[in-house]
Amino acid sequence: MLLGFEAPSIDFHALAPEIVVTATLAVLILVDAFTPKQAKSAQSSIAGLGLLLALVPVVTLAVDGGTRVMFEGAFVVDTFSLVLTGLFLVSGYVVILLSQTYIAEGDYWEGEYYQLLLASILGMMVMASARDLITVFIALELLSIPAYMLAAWRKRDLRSDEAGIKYYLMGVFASAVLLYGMSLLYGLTGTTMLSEIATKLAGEDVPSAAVLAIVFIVVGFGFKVSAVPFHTWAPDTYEGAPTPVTAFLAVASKAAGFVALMIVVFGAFPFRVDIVEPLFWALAVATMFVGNLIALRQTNVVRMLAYSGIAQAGYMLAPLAVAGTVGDAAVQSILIYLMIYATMNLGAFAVVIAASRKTRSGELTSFAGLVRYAPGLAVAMAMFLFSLAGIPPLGGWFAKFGIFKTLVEADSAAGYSLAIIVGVNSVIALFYYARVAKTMIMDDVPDGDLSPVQVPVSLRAAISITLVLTVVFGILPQLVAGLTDNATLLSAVAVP
Amino acid sequence: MPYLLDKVWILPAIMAGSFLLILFFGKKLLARFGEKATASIGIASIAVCFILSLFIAGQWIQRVNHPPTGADMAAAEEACLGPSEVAAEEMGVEVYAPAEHGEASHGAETEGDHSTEADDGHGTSEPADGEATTSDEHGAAPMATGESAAAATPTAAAAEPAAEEGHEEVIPVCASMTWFESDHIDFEVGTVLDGLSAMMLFTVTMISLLVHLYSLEYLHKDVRFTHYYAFLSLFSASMLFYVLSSNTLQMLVGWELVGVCSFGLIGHWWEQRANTDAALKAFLTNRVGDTGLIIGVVVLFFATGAASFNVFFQNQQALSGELNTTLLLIAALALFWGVTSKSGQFPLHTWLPDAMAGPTPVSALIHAATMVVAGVYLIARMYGVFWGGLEIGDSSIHYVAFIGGFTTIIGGILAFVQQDLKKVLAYSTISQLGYMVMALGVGAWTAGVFHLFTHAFFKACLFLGAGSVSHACHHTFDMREMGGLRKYMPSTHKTFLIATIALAGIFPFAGFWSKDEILAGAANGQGDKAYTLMLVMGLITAFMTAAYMGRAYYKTFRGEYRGHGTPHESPKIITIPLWILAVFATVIGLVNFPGHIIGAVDDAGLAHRFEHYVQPTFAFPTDLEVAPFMYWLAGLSLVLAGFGLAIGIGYFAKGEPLKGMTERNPLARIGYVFLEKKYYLDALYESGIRDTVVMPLARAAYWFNMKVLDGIVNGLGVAARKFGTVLYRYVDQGVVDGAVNGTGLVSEESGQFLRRLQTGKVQQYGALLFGAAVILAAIFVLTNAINA
Amino acid sequence: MDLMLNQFLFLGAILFCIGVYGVLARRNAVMVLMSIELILNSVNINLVAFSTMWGVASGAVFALFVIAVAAAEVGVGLALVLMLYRNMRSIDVDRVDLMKG
Amino acid sequence: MDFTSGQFWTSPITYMVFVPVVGALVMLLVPKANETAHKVLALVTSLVTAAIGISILTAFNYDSAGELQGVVDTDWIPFINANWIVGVDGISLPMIALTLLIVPLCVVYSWDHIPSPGNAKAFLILILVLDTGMLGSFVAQDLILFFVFFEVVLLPMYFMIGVWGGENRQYASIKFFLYTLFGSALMIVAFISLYFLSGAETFSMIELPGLAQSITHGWQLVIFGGMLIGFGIKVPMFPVHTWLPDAHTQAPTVGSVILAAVLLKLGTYGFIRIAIPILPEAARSYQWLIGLLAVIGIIYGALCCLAQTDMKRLIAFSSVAHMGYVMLAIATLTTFGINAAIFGMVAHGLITGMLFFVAGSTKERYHTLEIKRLGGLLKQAPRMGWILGLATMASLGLPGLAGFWGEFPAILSAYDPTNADYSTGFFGVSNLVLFRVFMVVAAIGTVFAAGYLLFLFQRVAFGVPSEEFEHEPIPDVNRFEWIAWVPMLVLIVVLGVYPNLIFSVTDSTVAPMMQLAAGG
Repeated sequence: MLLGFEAPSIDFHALAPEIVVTATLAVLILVDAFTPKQAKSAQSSIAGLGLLLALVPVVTLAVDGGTRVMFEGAFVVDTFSLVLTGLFLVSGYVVILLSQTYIAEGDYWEGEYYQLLLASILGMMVMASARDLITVFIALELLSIPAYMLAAWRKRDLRSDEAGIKYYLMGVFASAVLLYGMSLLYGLTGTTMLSEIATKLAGEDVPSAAVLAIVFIVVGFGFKVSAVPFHTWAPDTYEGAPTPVTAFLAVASKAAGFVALMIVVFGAFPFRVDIVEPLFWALAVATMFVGNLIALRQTNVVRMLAYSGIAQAGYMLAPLAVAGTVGDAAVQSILIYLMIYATMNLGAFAVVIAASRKTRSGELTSFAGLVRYAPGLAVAMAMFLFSLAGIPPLGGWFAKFGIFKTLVEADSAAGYSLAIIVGVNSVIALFYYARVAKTMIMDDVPDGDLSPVQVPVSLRAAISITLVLTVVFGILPQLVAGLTDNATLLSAVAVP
Repeated sequence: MPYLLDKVWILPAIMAGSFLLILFFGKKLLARFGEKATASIGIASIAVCFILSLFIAGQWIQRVNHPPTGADMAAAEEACLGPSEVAAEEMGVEVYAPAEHGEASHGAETEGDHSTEADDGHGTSEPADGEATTSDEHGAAPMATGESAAAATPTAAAAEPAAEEGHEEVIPVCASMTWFESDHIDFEVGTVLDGLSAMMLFTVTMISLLVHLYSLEYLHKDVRFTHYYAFLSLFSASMLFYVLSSNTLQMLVGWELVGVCSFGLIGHWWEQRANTDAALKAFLTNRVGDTGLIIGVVVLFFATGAASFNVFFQNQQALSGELNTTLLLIAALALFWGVTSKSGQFPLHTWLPDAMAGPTPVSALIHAATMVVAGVYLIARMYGVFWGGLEIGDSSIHYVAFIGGFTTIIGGILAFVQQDLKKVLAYSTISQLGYMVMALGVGAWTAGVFHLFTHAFFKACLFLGAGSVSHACHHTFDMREMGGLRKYMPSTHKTFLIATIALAGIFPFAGFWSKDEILAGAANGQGDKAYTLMLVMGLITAFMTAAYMGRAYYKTFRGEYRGHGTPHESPKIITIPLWILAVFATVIGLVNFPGHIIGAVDDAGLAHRFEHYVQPTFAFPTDLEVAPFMYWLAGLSLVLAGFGLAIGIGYFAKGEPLKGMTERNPLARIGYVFLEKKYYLDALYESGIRDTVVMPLARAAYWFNMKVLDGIVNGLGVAARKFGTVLYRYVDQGVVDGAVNGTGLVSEESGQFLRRLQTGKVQQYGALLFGAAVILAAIFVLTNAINA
Repeated sequence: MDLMLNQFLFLGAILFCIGVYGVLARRNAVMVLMSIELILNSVNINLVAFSTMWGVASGAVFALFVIAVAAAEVGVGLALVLMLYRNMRSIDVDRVDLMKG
Repeated sequence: MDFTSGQFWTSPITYMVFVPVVGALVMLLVPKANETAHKVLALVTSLVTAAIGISILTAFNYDSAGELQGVVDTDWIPFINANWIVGVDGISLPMIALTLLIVPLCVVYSWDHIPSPGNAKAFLILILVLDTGMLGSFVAQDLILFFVFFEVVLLPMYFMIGVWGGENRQYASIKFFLYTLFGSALMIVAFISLYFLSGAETFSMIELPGLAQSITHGWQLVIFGGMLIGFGIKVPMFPVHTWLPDAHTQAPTVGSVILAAVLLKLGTYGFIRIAIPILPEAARSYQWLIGLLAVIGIIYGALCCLAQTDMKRLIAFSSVAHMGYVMLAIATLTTFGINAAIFGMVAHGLITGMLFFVAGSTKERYHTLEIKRLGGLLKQAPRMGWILGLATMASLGLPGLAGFWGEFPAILSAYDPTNADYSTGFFGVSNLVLFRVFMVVAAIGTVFAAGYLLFLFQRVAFGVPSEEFEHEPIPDVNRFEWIAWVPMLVLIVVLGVYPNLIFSVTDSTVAPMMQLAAGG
């Protein structure tokens, strides 16, 4: 085996999205090399176009249906991965829309920015299909390393530096812990294929080292999804990073983290729910409470959104705590949540970016009375926030509903207790979401300056897309839910 | 079939129409054509009602004389008992079906009766002395024919002895329609026309008509003339609705509606706080009583087992003896609690004197003649329930009779210490209402209702007279600013005097007859038990009534004028109603002329007409005894009344030439004789009774009334408000709300605490991450090891 | 052989602990980066040891990937430290606490 | 919604529910400055909605009011088996009619009463969105559909209170929001539990009553408990009522009216429509507790009313007491009681709505609602004074006006609850004894009601105006107020005189439903 080389059969259709994005990346680098510094505006367009183009094979693959397995099962294209690939591509596109003016006006490095963004998205796409420890690790690093740089993008701003440094240090430290866990896992099972690991870990007893490995791996990805107590980097990074990057980290990067969690939990530990479930129960509860409670005290909108994102991650962790009982239903509910969460959270960041063009600050007080001079922005923001709070008929309700449904479906103490805790936290969360809406709509403008906000077209487009989707998802949740109908991670696992 | 009796709903409808007309067009009419135009709507309506009620009364008399038989009777009975059986069957409740069984037995019974009645001519009731024989004679036939039916069905048994007493069972005329349905039970709204309601129709419409006319002058140029007439119409409509009610729910509706009219009219001059306070007090006190009524109605609804509010059905069931007696007692007492407030019984009477804050014609109509007797009417209407619940027929004292008697005394005593003429009359009304309640309590149904009837006329006359006086004396009712009005207001004086004598119960005025029947009823009691205590109370009151009325009369009309300005007689529009009422106060007592006195009249069918036409025969206690006329009692009460009147007048005449007082008035002369003969009693009364017994007692009672009872009522109000404040401030805003706000606070604070974890130092973040990982790993490794 | 494996694993664990200590305790950013390298190398030792134990190449391949990625990571890390130094004239990570709470 | 379903597009219910939103969308396109256009558009929209609604009500077959009529059942979220099931029966009909009536009246009233800080466009759009939410809740026959519509009303009301409310509006609005959201969270968990535990994986309110009986008693209790709190907050029941006084007091007039008239009914409607038919067994176990909380609410609300110095706050607390009667009636679990409860809901909606209208207009004229500063309303604006009088009388349950038919039958039904011999958790006292005590307490509650309402009327309407307002010109009821109020006043009287208008409709639905619930 070691000597004879057998070329792996490559399904180019299955790899088409990744190939398109890689090609776009190459084009970007080429174009960047040959355009003067003042004419980088084509970069964003090319990047955006590339992402949209990558959606085409995603759609054709989805229409085609079926599961495509490559590299001896290390890379799988199925409903699960397609839904997520689509999500990453669309989120990436919206992030590009958000970034366009921000980056162009900020005199930053436009060319490199989009290249790194695309690289990170590529990492995420790979993550969605990875079913093997090495692939997962590579995908993780591919999506993380560009993100460290993006976080520190405003390199003359100390806050941005701080954001980058903290993110980086915590990120690599967590990766290291994760890797250590992976190495133990490998040592115990002798394979990097998740499905094989799963089989090996099945059975009555499991060595302590395996427990350690499982915990370390969960911790490593827990960092990525900013689960408490591995969340500490998130508020600081979110606040300091350029807002479009923050949006990207809060949505796409977090989604990637969840993808990784789901892949390892369902792919590698489906028979070790005795460890995984209580672990996630504890993480989910801590994440919800800490995120929400600290968010209550925030005065900076971006920082508040960061903590809100932590809390939202807590909701998404909850189904994993009943993964053993409900199986793929947990995957589906998390996928639904991720899609709706991406929509509304990107929308919220878009409004913050738009409004900050005038206020030049993320402080809540500076948004007071927004409705007087930018009613559209204020109403849109209110809708995003209340969607995040889970108020029907805005999309967020169905996301939360899916969580509730999964938890109740488990019909276990863990499930019901989490359902109640999610309910309580929804109420706490409403408090700060509503406070932002209140400040923007019910308070007076601080300096009485009623001049309107100039919202560039790209931002308008981003807000419109996310707003429409938020409302439509709320009224017709089937549009989202239907996508996940066949999403499964368990079918690949052979019951020993 | 009588063409008007089943369409009596027209009466309240007319008045309701009148109310709406005045409400919507009154102001405009007044502006364009003057007050008379507005008032004429109300006057015309009530006049039509009055005429109709005369016709109705006539038709009822005819019906009693020629009652329907056979199928007609069965149909009428079915109409009156309502749809309860159907509902009962559906509900699965076991009830005896009165209609079916009743029909069979009635059929037999009426035939038998009819033949006997034919001999008697008009089928009149035998007076008391013939009772024994008639019942014997009549008893045999139905017992023979309908024994099995009677034995099987209590209803039939209940209906039976009615015939025994010589009364043919005359089924009231009932009409109804569905009001609403719930749980597939039809709740009906309907009218009942029998002697009782016909009598009430007559009384209400007549006094209302007179008050309408009287008010034309009394309320002349009043700021709220339209409002006043609108309320009068609404009140008349409600009162008529109430007396025609065929079920207790409907009665509850009418009961509250008259209450709200009373509220509106007491508060007629609502600029003054005192008036609105009085209005509120009236309404709230009545509401307290209403809880009893509500509970009573509810309990009865279920206690009778067939989910029906129908009064006849409930009476019938109550009399059947098959109901749970405890429930029945609770129902009766609860209903009586309602009566207590509405009809000013102790201890809920305190609102009535305050209610005098309203315009005087209103006091006459509502707070003397009609609304306040609604409670008495309720007892009379639901007599089966009270009879069965309180076991009136087999008792010598019970709550209702006692409260009636007690009220009559405390009301009477309080009347002595009033300086306000209307308040004297108000306390007198309380006292008289107590009389009526007592009468019904001792089983003297006819006597009580008859007193209600006569009282309406002379008390209305007194109130309207007082109004006339105040009209003359610059709108004061303070007797200290009156005196000597006899000279200035001859008509008012005469009518007031007649009414006073009638109220005092002097032969042959109306009050004498009705009062006497009550006393006789108490003396006779039911079965072999007499209501002795009630008799004593009644006699005391007879004396007191005369005395305080004498006092009031004297202070108002005799002596020297003590007010300012020159009083003048009121115009005809005021005096004519007074005279009409005075005439009635004089003669109306004769409608229940006891056959005893002149045996010859009896056969002509003139004796006991009131009893004959008014006392029900359907769903009514059959073993109710009607007391015979007692000469000794009549004499005694007459002596007491005369004595009282003489003392009342004589005491205040002290220092004046006694002749002057007794000049023109024959009745006063009798009092004068009494006074002259036992003049030493005056001193005794003054120093011995009045100052040492009556006045302290009265003061004490008044103090008790104002401080304790009123205090309790007011105090309860204040306490409720205080408690509400405390509850609101500390519990609602403090604890209940605080818990919520507290939770919020805790959240915020814990958020604040958790924020400290976020130090900003990346290595501490790392430590947290790794520390947590190690701890988690340790926990799971250990549990895993333990499990393994 | 088993004995040998344990020794490798022990070495890996010790390196890991030293690395963690360095990451958490050193104030100098460059030292922190180096500590992270220590951890990654402990992982590599583990992987290679296990790979040998199981007799499959995947562990070694994994280690190669880790080495490559570690290089990239350090590259980015040094760039960030350099940037920090430019703005703050210091590479003391403890002073990077502008944002907190 | 399955858009390809012909059923969906041809059903008038679809149009009734969505026309207000379409109207609101059209209004979004009209510039803010053109206020008249907005008012006309809003009025037309609400009237068109009402017209469609009336066509539904007239097409309704009253002879078989017990059946669900005009049913549409198409896919909505197949993923969770939630369907677009709508229909109208005797229980929802009065509620729909009430909504259809109140909304246009509120729009008319808003014609010259747009509260500070103005912006007719936003205000009216919110009213229309509320309209959709309310109507949708009343036609929904699927738990999830109901839930979504139930929540749709939340945001507009939040903003209505928060933007156009009184001084303390922000506290009140967030409190309203938090409470309701908490209730919804429990409610949705309960719904999902039903979905799974019934074993049928359906949210259909039509099917669940038959299916949920297989759930174990313990779980039934838990699920019902969730709904109890969820719906109880909305009712509001003691002790989760504290959001209501604040919300009512601070809300703009129209907000208060809609809140009192329709929104509170969503809670009681939930009990009648969902909690009791689906889980009758659990309902019987909770019966005594609901009854107990209801009578506590009656007395407690009344006592709190007595402590009030603000007119609007007093009326707000009176809602707690009045809804106590409704809950008491529901707690009896008899056909009688449920009928009474529905009547009580409608009556309370009309009467308290009316009271809030008058309070709003009073505030507009006097710029205060401090009871001790008011007085002599009858002198300065006699018509308004008498309208207040009528409304207070109706509110205190005067027979002949609508309020009585909510109150008295409730008391009546409490005498004879179902499951009379059940030994309750209240010291093992039997239901029968307990409810008879409740009945007496409720009857005593009517005294308190009279007490505070008459106190209010006396201080506000009677007497002479205080010095500060003596020379102020206080205009009487104006044109728009007349148009808005007359229909409500007429209905208060008409329903009071002829209650069968509602009872006949509800009875035929409630009776079989309760029979089914009793029969298991």
